[in-house]
Amino acid sequence: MKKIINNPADVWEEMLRGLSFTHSDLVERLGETGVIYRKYEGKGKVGLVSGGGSGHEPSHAGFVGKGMLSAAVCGEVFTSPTPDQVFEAIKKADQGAGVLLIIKNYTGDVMNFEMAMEMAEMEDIKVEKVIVNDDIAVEDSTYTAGRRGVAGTVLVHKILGAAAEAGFSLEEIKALGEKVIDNIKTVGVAISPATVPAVGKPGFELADDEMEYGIGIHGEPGYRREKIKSSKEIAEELVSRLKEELNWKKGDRYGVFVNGLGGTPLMELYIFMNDVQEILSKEGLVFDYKKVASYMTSIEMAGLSLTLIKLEDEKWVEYLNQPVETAAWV
Amino acid sequence: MKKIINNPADVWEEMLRGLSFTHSDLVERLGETGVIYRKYEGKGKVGLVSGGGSGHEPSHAGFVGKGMLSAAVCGEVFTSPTPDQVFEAIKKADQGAGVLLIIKNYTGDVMNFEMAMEMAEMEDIKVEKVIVNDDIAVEDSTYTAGRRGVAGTVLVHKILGAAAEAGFSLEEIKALGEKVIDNIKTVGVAISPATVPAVGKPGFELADDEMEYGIGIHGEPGYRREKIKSSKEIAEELVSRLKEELNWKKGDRYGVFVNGLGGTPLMELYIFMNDVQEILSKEGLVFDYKKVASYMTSIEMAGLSLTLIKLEDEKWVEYLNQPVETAAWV
Amino acid sequence: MMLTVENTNAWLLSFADKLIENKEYLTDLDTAIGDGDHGNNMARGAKMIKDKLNSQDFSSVQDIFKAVAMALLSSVGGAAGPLYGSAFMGMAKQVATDDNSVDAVIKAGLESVQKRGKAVPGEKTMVDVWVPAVKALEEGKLSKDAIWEAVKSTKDMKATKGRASYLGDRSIGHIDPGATSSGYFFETLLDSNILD
Amino acid sequence: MMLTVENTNAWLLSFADKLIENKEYLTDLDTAIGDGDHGNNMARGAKMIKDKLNSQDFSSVQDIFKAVAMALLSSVGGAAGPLYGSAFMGMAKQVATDDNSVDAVIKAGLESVQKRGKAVPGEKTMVDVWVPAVKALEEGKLSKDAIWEAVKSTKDMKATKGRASYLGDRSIGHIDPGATSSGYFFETLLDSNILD
Ligand SMILES: Nc1ncnc2c1ncn2[C@@H]1O[C@H](COP(=O)(O)OP(=O)(O)O)[C@@H](O)[C@H]1O
Ligand SMILES: Nc1ncnc2c1ncn2[C@@H]1O[C@H](COP(=O)(O)OP(=O)(O)O)[C@@H](O)[C@H]1O
Ligand SMILES: [Mg+2]
Ligand SMILES: [Mg+2]
Ligand SMILES: [Mg+2]
Ligand SMILES: [Mg+2]
Repeated sequence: MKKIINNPADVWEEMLRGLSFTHSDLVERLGETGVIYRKYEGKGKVGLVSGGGSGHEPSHAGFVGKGMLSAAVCGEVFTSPTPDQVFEAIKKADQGAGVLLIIKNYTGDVMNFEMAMEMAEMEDIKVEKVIVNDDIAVEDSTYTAGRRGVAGTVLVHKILGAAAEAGFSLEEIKALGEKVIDNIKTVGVAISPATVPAVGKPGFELADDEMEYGIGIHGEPGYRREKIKSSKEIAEELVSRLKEELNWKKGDRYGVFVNGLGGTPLMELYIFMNDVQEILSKEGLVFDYKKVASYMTSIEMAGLSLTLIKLEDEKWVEYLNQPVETAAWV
Repeated sequence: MKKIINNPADVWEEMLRGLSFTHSDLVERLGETGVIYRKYEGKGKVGLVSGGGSGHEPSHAGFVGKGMLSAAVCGEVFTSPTPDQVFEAIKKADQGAGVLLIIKNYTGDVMNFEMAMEMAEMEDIKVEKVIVNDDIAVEDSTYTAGRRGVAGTVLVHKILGAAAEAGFSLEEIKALGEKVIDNIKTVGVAISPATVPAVGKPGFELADDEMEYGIGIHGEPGYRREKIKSSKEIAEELVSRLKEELNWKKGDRYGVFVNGLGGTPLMELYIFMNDVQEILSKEGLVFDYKKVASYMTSIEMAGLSLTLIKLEDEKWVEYLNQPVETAAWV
Repeated sequence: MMLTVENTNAWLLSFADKLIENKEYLTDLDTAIGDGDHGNNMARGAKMIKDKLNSQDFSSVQDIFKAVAMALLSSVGGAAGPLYGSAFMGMAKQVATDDNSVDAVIKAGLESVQKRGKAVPGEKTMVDVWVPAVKALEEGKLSKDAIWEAVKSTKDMKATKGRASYLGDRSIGHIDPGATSSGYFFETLLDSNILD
Repeated sequence: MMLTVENTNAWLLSFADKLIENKEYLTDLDTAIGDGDHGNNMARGAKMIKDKLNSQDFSSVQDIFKAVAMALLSSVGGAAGPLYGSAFMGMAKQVATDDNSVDAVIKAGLESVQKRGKAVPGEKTMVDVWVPAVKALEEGKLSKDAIWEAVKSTKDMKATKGRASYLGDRSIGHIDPGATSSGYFFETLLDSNILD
């Protein structure tokens, strides 16, 4: 394990300190917890709380601020945060109009956030949730924990963040969230693994010439491992998977988001975006929104994911483009 | 070499296509060149042109836009762009008030940009230059090509970009640039190398437990290679080097910028920032500006650099904080 | 078969020690079919259990269970945190009722686990240890062999709950980490002589 | 010792071929003490030279030199681009004067390289090949041995100009890439029989 860290056991604490020091103009850390909340929350608006294990930086704390999240709960690396901390975040986020939890679909996240909801309800805070499950690499069946929440989550933060800022009610935001989530699909590929500092060795292994399609952002297994392919071939594979899900037709309006997994340089992400754009242009899709960024990472994993959002409503484009004040969203 | 690319010879072209597709709301690519320019340049303001070899993304094209650069010239990977392309960028950037070139101090960059200046002068365009040489890893003597320009360059873009937007004259911006550059010092460390796609093998080699202090952003050698140290120890080394240069005293106002080299996740950058902040707080410095981002990368190199800027003028803080419309600056 | 402040305390302290001792083994199991954090998660929880139990005198078994539940809930995270947390919550409630025998209490823990996690036997989770263990308890024949056989039985199962379910058939052939940490729960219960 | 459209054309085409053939070697040399792009830079320039020379008929040596200068300036980049570009610019100017002997023309090229790059002999650059080569030309005794000896002489030098200067003493022991590509420049000049 080659990392610029101190004691692996201190990664979470030191990262939170560095993060809250760096972004002290925008956010604050709640005591010794993993809760990062907006310094200036809009009065009377619905609060948005998200979070999950750490190791996906800038998700989720990098998206806390005006126009996006009210608070993020940062668990230990790759470990869902605990209910008491989620509950603290809910209390911070609540401005009287209620709080929506944006949960990535992992057993642990769902259970911890749900327990926090129960705690909040006992204190008469209105709380609702949406569960993001954009990762089509996983079969959506009763034989799995369901599809995972991955990079598409950030688009949910962005769209719902703009809606919350615009004064939507809790019910409206939840309904919007569910509709948006239905229209977001993601699939990824990894060419090298990540190492959880406290574990000290990579979460999986890939030979020098291997890659894996459909990998999860905690290194969960994907759907196929093969010899590394060209960017164009990878783009064709991922697009064809997404097409099976989204069944687009010519002229459909889409947003495209190429997300880096942490160790992949922008150079590769742009090259991949170019291939995706060529393929999708041939399909006759119209691009109303485009994004290349490493927003939902897996520590230093090399690889990327491709997210498509079907822009059912042109308002969504407006929400995606709305300026925000956060540490990470550009 | 494990990368998500197609033919290595096409990296430059495909990256530029992906980049200009992705950011078509902000910038445009000039024909088949490596020139990326602002779609909406402010009339009558001084133009700012920077650039250099590619492989440092988001530098420099990611900083083109309102409040920062007028145009960036992207050379082949790690290769200065050619004078004719720099000249094209100058012509695009010129709005009648002249153009300032922000050049990183490398023999090739300086010569190519200077030849472009000569071309522009022949066409009666007012052009001036500043040369950024913030990398203190190199001895500043007649026995070297002088200190290299590295991550501090982005702060120069930001400050001068705000000044240009505020209507400064060419002479004023050049003078400000020189003053700012005098107050910016950077030093870096690498824990793993980058591979230029067309070369196919790493630019240098580091053992599994080795790191190198003072590495350049093209893999140029640093000043010391040793067994990998903790983040805290690395921070102590880099800060002590910077202190020799900056000779600060208690109460001095500083900006701190921790820059990732491409393959290093935010997790490590924040941990490192926490260590830097602890050391510098003990030194009694006041932090008026803080930034953690991978802005001046070296393809997928793992490592980071630490930039300190002595904030001689409180205006500079204002300029650093001024909102901009670019692909990469947050 | 009586839970007392003393024996409960001793039991849970040795459960915590077992978790800390076997941190790396649990990590390895979770690396194979999960995300590699179960060892650290449970060790963090175990440290918290020890801190709480060692720093305070408890006047009832219920208070111990409550304290342990809160310790786990507020420190473990992941899937295991809410599941073990819920188990101890359920046990805390049950132990305050008339039916406070060990088997009734543990059974209440299992019910809470299942209510929270919705898993049934055969899905390759901790439930595959709890269900046969509760049954053996009720029949008065809980043994180490029985416990570890239940743990090992998860090896041939295909996971359909939790993170390991993403592996589908590839989850077969690996022992479940949560089942293993539950093995320590029951093993230390046996060792604590509570059942004698 | 006369430059004609024909022999100049042939010379520079074979210079370009040599650069393309030795792309990897130049890359390796530049990886050792630079940033590894000299091979690709010069090969890109060489392709451009070939494209220009093959697609057009030139009526004067000056036009050839100008075309090659522009080809290199607009395609090579790095340090080598402006240096070789300036060299050919200087040569183009000189060849149109009365003193258009090969040695005077090449000497003008060297002067432009030094004006642009400010390097003097001993700094481990292409200048360390050009200076002795020009001298040998003037004395009528340029030979392959002399050229490659000059190239090799850069091995023991410490770089004080260009990217290799960052290495300080560690640059010693490696042949300079730009000196090597300049070696091809002079070698193909010899082979072209221009000097006969
Ligand atoms: N729905 C569930 N019901 C019961 N146990 C479960 C369930 N989901 C997961 N588990 C248990 O949790 C264990 C994983 O715990 P842990 O690694 O701490 O959480 P995570 O999977 O979030 O990383 C699994 O080995 C399994 O025994
Ligand atoms: N100031 C200079 N004068 C003459 N030649 C130089 C100078 N600086 C560099 N060179 C030559 O340029 C060569 C490197 O060229 P190249 O690799 O294409 O450029 P870069 O160093 O920008 O990557 C060196 O080997 C050296 O011979
Ligand atoms: Mg986990
Ligand atoms: Mg170069
Ligand atoms: Mg786990
Ligand atoms: Mg070079």
